[in-house]
Amino acid sequence: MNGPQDLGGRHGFGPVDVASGDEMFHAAWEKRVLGITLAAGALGYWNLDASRHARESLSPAIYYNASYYEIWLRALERLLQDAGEVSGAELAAGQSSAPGLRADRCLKAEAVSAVLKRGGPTDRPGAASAFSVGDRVRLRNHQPAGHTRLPGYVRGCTGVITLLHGAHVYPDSHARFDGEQPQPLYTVSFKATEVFGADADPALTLSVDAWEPYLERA
Amino acid sequence: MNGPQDLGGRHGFGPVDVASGDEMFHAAWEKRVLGITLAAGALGYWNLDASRHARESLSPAIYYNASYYEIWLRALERLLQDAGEVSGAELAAGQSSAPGLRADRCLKAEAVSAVLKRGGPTDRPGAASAFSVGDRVRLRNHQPAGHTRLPGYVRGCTGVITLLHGAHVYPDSHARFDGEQPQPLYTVSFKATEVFGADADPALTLSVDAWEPYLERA
Amino acid sequence: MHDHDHHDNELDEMTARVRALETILTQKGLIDPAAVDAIIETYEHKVGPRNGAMVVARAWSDPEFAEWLREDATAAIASLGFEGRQGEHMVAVFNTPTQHNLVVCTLCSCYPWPVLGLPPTWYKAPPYRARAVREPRAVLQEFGVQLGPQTKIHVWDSTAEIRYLVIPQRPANTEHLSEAALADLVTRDSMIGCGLATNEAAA
Amino acid sequence: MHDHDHHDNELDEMTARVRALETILTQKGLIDPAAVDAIIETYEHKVGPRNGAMVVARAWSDPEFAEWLREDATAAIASLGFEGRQGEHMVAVFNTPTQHNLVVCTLCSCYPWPVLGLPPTWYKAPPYRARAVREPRAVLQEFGVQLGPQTKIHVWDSTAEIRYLVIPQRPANTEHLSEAALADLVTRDSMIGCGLATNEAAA
Repeated sequence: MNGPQDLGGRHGFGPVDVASGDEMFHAAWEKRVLGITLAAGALGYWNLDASRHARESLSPAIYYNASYYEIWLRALERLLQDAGEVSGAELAAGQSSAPGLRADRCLKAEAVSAVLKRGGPTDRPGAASAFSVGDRVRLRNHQPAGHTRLPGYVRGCTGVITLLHGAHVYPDSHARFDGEQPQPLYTVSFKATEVFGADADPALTLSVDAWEPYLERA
Repeated sequence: MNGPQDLGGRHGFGPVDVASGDEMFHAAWEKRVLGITLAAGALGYWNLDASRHARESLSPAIYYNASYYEIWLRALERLLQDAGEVSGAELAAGQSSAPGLRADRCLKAEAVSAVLKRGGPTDRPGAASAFSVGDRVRLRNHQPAGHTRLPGYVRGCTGVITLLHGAHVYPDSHARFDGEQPQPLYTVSFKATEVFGADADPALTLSVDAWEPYLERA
Repeated sequence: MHDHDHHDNELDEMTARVRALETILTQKGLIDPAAVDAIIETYEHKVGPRNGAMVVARAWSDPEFAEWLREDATAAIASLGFEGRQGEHMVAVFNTPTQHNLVVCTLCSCYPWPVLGLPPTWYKAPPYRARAVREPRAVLQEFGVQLGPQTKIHVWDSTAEIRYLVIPQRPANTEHLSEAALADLVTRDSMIGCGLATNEAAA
Repeated sequence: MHDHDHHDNELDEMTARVRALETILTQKGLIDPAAVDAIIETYEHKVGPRNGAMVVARAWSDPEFAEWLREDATAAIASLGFEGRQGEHMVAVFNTPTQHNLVVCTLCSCYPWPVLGLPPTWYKAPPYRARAVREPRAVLQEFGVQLGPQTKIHVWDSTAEIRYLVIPQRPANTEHLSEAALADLVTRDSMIGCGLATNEAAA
């Protein structure tokens, strides 16, 4: 979606807050959001792509005023409500009024280390890659209202395949719970002048990772 | 600029507030902002393009949380400070601490009617139009950090010239106080499928008004 | 009026902030509060969509005027006394049974003030500006307007100083109506393209 | 830590809101607060850029390891014990005297957790995400890094589950240093590409 998350190349956000240095959290509650979000993921109601879509679906007015963990929190509240595990009334009251449905899947402290170490690989058996390193491709004018990982700033741009990654879970379908539908994944490199116009830095190149449905031969 | 004002085709803003009907103002202070903004324009410190640039230069976090007249107010405060007519200290105190520099240009009540009736035409003598009705043109990948009236959603798209308007003040230069530099102005029409991709409404066309420097022959 | 997401104390803050600026500028002699009043009075009570409705009714009644409107809308509209700020360069676009027109300003709030007055709040807010160009049929449905899928739509994004006025189709069975009575059928929304002129429209 | 634009009462609101959610989920048996503690503990104290620095120092010291890192970064890095969430598919990109690399996630906050820990707040905020792809030289200057205009830059936008680790250039006059001492020269920022490894870097 052409949502608030699609930030590449946008103007008007001011300088990078370099002075914040190594800061990872603005406040103690942000740490809890990190932990609760990862723990709740173990319940199995959503996947990484669906959670990203919940975050980018926040209104721009909220998204741009929230710290990153506030975005996570609001999306988590939404996902838990969509799952039927938490009601708006419970959130307002700060108290549970019904037992959990998937308490059997609760992530226990002793399992944390193994779960984090395992992670969630997204490579899958799938179709052979149609493109090869060195092929010229154009990124399609792909603008779904739903989730996509094709950023707006490279749509319509022509680049070169520089890496093949095999087939990976396709976020556009996965985020809407329509299956993993693995698709070949590539790194596609561009000249900045192709992406941002003739005034761009001539010594700059950049790349995105893009699934085959995003691409057409140029 | 790829700023918060560049809204065409963006997702995530929700439904149109149709129920607001004929409402023009959310509150009485918004009426005063309308009047003060138009009156202060008569001081001659800025032009319409510069005032638009002041509005779109507000951070997205502010822009998307403000009503339209709050955007006008914040931009007006900025423009008056840049003009040296008002200081931040005066705004904080709510009291003037120095006389106005251009009080001689103050718009008087008796002049309002004539000033509004005159308006501010932007057509100018200028170069002949290089394109004709029916010509196919592509909108350039023109992404200045400063003001432009080329909306992001049609950049790179190919359309057809449908109207010629003669030469008009060029907003890109005018907004940075670099002169009117009149340029031929056109209406350029597109199929929605060219602009928004194959999934777009096949019975939809749209147009933007675009100055010649935004265009190249397709 | 309603206050959207603004709490009352925010409105009070804004009222104070605007009052501060007006006070400062008045003290400096840079604005005349009576001029501010006159501007507000102009657009609250004198200039509004009734002007545009008179243009449309004249176009429906007078083929020669309609032709003039097509050829030089600025002059034709000025002949009725409507001209000036935010209407310096007018273009009239005519709906037909197969072609509907809709006007938006995706980049700010451009709107033909001399014929329609000030834009309504929804016209300036992000949802309309974002969606009108991409999914006008869905937007029209929110306005209660259902166009057949075969009706073509053209959306005019007002990115320069050209201002667009939609001339809606004349409703059926209005042959007997006077120009003034016809004007009563022309809503503001129908001249933006978010509505249709109908026989049932209130004055 | 600082609170940016958040007032204290907003922070308190957020604290209350998070506590409410954690309470509800705990009451329902859906989360184990001790697991939440363990997750926080992991990324606050156990997993961090020291891991990545060991990878870089090994690559500087051992050409065979460097080659492995180029060919299969996921396996090479896992051989040092760093693997798992947000590092499932690693690619190492090597700076050279003529080519600098910079990593960003314009769409969210993708970052190689097993080697760098959690991203710093600036990495996830709009200014870095918006500007890194368009004007990395200006961004690098804000970080105090001045690259010659002839030094090429490549920016890697992490739009899939591939995670990128920048291998900075080995500083001059470090031939005598042990692998552990070399690791002390490798800052987190140098592995994102917002910094350089230098002889003066503090451990």
